[in-house]
Amino acid sequence: MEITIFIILLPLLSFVFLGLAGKWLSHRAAGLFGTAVLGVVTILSYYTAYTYFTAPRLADGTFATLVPYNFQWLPLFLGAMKFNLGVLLDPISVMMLIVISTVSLMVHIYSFGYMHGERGFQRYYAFLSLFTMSMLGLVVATNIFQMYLFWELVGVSSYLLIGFYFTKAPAVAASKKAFIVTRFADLGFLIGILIYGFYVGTFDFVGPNTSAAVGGAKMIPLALGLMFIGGAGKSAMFPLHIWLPDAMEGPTPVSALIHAATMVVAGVYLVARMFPLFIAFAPNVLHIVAYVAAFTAFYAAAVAIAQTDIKRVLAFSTISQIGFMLVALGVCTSVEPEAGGLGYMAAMFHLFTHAMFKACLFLCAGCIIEQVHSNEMEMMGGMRKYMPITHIAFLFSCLAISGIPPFSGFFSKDEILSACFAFNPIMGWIMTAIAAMTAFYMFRLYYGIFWGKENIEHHTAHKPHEAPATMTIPLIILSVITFFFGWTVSFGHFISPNGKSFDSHLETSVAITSVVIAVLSILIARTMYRNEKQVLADSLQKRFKGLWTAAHHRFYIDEVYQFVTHRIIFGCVSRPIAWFDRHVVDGFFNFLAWSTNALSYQIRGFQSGEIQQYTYVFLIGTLLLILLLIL
Amino acid sequence: MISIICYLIVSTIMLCAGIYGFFTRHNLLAMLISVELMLNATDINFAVFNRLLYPNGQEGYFFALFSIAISAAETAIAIAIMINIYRNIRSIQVDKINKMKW
Amino acid sequence: MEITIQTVVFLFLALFITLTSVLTVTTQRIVRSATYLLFTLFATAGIYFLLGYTFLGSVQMIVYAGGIMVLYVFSILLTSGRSDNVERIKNSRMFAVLAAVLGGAAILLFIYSKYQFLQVGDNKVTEVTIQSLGTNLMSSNKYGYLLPFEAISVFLLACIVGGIVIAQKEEDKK
Amino acid sequence: MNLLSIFVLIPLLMMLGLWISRNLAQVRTVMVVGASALLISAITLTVCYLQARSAGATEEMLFRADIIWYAPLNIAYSVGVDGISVAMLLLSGIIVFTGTFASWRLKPLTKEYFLWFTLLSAGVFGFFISIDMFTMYLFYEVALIPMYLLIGVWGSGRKEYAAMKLTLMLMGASAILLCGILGIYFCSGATSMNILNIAHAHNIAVSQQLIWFPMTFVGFGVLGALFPFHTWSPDGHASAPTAVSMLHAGVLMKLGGYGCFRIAMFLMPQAANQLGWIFLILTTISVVYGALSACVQTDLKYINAYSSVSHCGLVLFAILMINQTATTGAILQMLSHGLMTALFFALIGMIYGRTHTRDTRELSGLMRIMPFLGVGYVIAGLANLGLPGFSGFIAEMTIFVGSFQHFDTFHRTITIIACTSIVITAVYILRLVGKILYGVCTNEHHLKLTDATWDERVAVIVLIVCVAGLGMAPLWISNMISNSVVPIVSNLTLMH
Repeated sequence: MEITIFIILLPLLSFVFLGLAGKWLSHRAAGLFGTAVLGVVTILSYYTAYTYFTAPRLADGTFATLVPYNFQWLPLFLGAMKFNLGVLLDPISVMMLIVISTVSLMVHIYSFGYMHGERGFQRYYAFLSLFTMSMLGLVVATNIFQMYLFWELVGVSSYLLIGFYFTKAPAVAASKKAFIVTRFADLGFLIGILIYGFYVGTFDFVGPNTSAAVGGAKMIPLALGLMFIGGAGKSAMFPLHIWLPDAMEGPTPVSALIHAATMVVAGVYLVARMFPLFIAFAPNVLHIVAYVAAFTAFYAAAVAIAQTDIKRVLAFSTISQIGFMLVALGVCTSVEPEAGGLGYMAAMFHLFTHAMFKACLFLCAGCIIEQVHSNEMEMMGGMRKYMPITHIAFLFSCLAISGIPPFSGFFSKDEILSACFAFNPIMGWIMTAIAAMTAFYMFRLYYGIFWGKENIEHHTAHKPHEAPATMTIPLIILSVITFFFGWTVSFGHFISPNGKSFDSHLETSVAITSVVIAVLSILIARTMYRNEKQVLADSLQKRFKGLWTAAHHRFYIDEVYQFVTHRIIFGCVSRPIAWFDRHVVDGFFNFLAWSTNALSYQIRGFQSGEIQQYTYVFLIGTLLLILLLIL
Repeated sequence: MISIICYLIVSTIMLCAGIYGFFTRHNLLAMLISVELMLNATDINFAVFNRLLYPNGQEGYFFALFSIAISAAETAIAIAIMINIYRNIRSIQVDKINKMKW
Repeated sequence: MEITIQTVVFLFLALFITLTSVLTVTTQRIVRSATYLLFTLFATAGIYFLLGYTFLGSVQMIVYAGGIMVLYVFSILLTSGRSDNVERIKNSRMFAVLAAVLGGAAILLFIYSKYQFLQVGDNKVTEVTIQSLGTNLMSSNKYGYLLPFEAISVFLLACIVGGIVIAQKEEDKK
Repeated sequence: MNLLSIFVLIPLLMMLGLWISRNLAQVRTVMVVGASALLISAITLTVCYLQARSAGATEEMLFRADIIWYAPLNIAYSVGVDGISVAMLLLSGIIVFTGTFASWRLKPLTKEYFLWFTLLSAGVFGFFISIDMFTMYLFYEVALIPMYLLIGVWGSGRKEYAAMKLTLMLMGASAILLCGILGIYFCSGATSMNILNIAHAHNIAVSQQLIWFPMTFVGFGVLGALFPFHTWSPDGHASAPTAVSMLHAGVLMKLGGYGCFRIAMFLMPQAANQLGWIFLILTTISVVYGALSACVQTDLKYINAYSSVSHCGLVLFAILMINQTATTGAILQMLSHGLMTALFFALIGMIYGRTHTRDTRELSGLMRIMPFLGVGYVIAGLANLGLPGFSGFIAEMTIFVGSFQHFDTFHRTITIIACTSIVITAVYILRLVGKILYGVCTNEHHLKLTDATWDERVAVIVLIVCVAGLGMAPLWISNMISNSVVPIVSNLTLMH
């Protein structure tokens, strides 16, 4: 397994090479280099996964946790507390390797066509490599600090990629927002790490039964809660979600890579990584995670319904789906998959399937946007005629996300719903309702783009056509995975909360309910949006105008943030402090200088430079002295 | 015989007049004149002390002589400086010579 | 105290010195000031003569009255600006100075009155011969003044050079 | 010939060379040769030091030399280095080297400028090698005075005011410092000015320590931009010419932290333990306050100056935590901040040299016009906000982890408060980068500007390599520093 180090080193190498030498490389060479390196990484990941999962299990039925590399990077001189870098392989990290490398490879290939001829092509590939590297480093982290390190790198690479079109003001603003919001959340993560390190005495992931963990049991819930804030930032949980919809300003493949499939699941991965501690010491925190996630899922779904920008719809759908995963993790009550621990596996499963179909959706969106040169749904409509492959791929992914069998999303979502019902029927029903909303807005999107009212005028001016092969091949591959993965792979065999293999099975009642509701939603969406004239939709939009406007403006959360940052932080804190500094602190020293000066000015009369005055004083002095002597 | 006190009173008056002039005048030349008065007063004292107290010695005599020589030299230099100043600022009033101050 | 011619002359000289020296410093015009100074210097020479120091008196007249006064007069002519002639003295300043001066005079007079002067010389005017003067000035024995004499010579030379350098017209800077 | 005296000798030789050089080419040659020699000596010293340590040298200070130069007061030219000084010398070597290139095209009076610049560096190097308090103080003053002329003559903006303010405040501080040093000298029995001797004798009464510790700490702290004595920093840095800002923020401000640690804390451990909390509060204010102030500044150099206040505050903050990890972090932060801020000031100077404005409201879209400088600026910014892979990250993390190990809740609470600065830093850095580099250039005069020249590239690349190198492979330097921190910190903790 020593070879796994190259999974991280190769993209780093690619980043450094493309970053430094990119200027002298042609677009084609840079693209091919980046893609080739990532191809190797993907092969290595698959190889790693293959060898890892085919290796014999340990005696207790779990897969061995391998640490092929772990070296001290930054000494902290605190005994067991070290800042190590290394590679840790366990089922979830191996699974993440596959997800990340697959999606990233698809994006690399796709970008070759999508970014064709763009200025800064080499830079783009360099950043993609950096991003892939940081994400891979994050998942194989051997300790929480390494995770934080790569976590920050993920943040910065997203900053760089979102701000790729740095001459466009919205892109700059979006990149800034993404970085600052996640950075703010990372503060929670960092404090969580500090507390964790202090009370547990190490930064390693410790098992719940170790003495270190038990020693710090009192503070672990706090630490985990703070860490979850960091996770919530990256995973765009309410109210830290605001950066994600704006992040769509980056190139579309980047959205697919970062904001759909991989980066946003970092929070999910974090919770999954700390899952044993959550269950053992902080089940309440875990449930809070679930409530937050459920609310976010609902909120995002509601907003998604009212968006007209297709990438925004997808962005909110991502937030919603991440909410699903975190709900699944949050409703767990035990590490036994049969007794309340199903959610863990469900979350990972959904993470996997969601990565595939959401990447596919974004890449499709990219194809469409490139053809119509707009993100707005009203510029589209009737696209099925022009872009058949994209159409099918998009449809597959929509069906998957809506939870229609036999697409992969059905299986993972079903597991999540089962887990929710097992936890609490109310939670189950809520999530089912959100799933229905998902189906509705996805098909609203689907019909809006591919059917509905065609923007003939625009399409005759710029006749759309199918994207080139470099762009469609990734779509096909991802669709195929989406179609087959759910019923060919038994996910529970590989990933389960306690590490042992178990057979997941469909809960018939839940499955049927959810499918029926999803189909109903799709039908509603079909009647509303399929035709040229969308009477029902328009009238509904009119009737609930206030609600619609609020949802369209994302319930004004951004404005609240704007207010808080600009008015309160800058206006009421920073500016007064700057004023205070200039006028009070500095003023004090200036006052000192001034008063010294003024005093000198006053007493400089003694040093008038008038010889007569001096002699006069001298004379008086002499006279006084003489008087003193003679008296 | 004229008492030494009488001479001393005369020189004292001269000295005080010199001091008074030195303090009150603004004209450099006038100040210099006052200085001459003071010097003269001391010269008288030298001569008088020599003559009336130590008639056998000649120290006072010589010092008066030297003093005259020195005051001549001093005057020459001072006047040279004043002329120079006058050339530069067209005035020899002390309160106007403040270019180099502060 | 019998009134000899000596006494009369002294009184006259004393009054004259008092008058002229006070006038020297109180008159407003610089030329008058210089003139009164000249009188004072003459009177001082008179005192020297009275004391029998004729050589000193003549030096005083030649160097002071003859040499220095000419310098003064010329420099007055050279430097008299329009506003320079008349000076106004602030009253407060004048009183302060007056107080100091009178105080000083009082102290001096007080000291004179206290001190027991051992006046040994008689009133006979004994001539100090030029020869003895010259010998003493040039000798280096106990009462010789060769060193001060040479020092004064060098000093005077330095003053001459310095005076020239200072008063020299600045060359036009190119 | 002692290895360390080279560091003072080279600048002096450089000054001699500058003095006799006749034209610009000669001046530049002297500077490049001298600065390279300094850098090479610093690297050689580091290697020698590490070798000597690995060969088992256990003294606190290596390469010792003592020459008494004023026996009645026991003043000696005593030199010696431990890991901390070696790190600082390396930093100074790098900054002087890059500073030379950053002021390559400075006009007018280039020769005089470099003369003062070299004198300044002589002072800095001398400070870091001395272990005699008086010699240290002497070099400190030598480093301080050229600042006045460098800013006053070659500066920009309100340069006279800034130069005056900076010099006066620092001189004021050094007066207090002198009192402190004399206090230490006399209270320790007036037998030696040597830091090690005083520390080993350890005979300053606690009541005396309580008087002299604040004086010494404040005296050095002013140079380390301790709140509320930091106000010289924004004005001074803003007005100083590029290389002077670099050297000042990069190295001279480190003198403060170094001195606080080496003299104030080392020699007066009880007072440091007793009074530490007061200064901890002040430094915490520095950290957060500096960062918040930087958010609303509009002058590039002011932003960076306030950011320096924040980062240097972190140095003092960590020193006061009195444990090995935090203190190592503090030294790392000094190194890291020195390099980063030098990079920042170099870039700002280069941008200012082209656009003739530092007002962020007038700059935009520079990335397209000067890509090299733009990328350098982004890297500097990212390093400044503590991105992994750059030196800021390791320093800050070591500090935070170390500080959080304190068993006192007060210390842990303020650590958390100090942590917030990293978010605020991100805010102002990103705002700045977004404002001046990204977007479209709106000023048509700026469109014609050129990218960096070769000499500027040298300076920027060397600094970036150092920042990244330190950030990627911190192990060796961290160990070197940490081993030298141990005796001092153990001295401090024993006295608790």
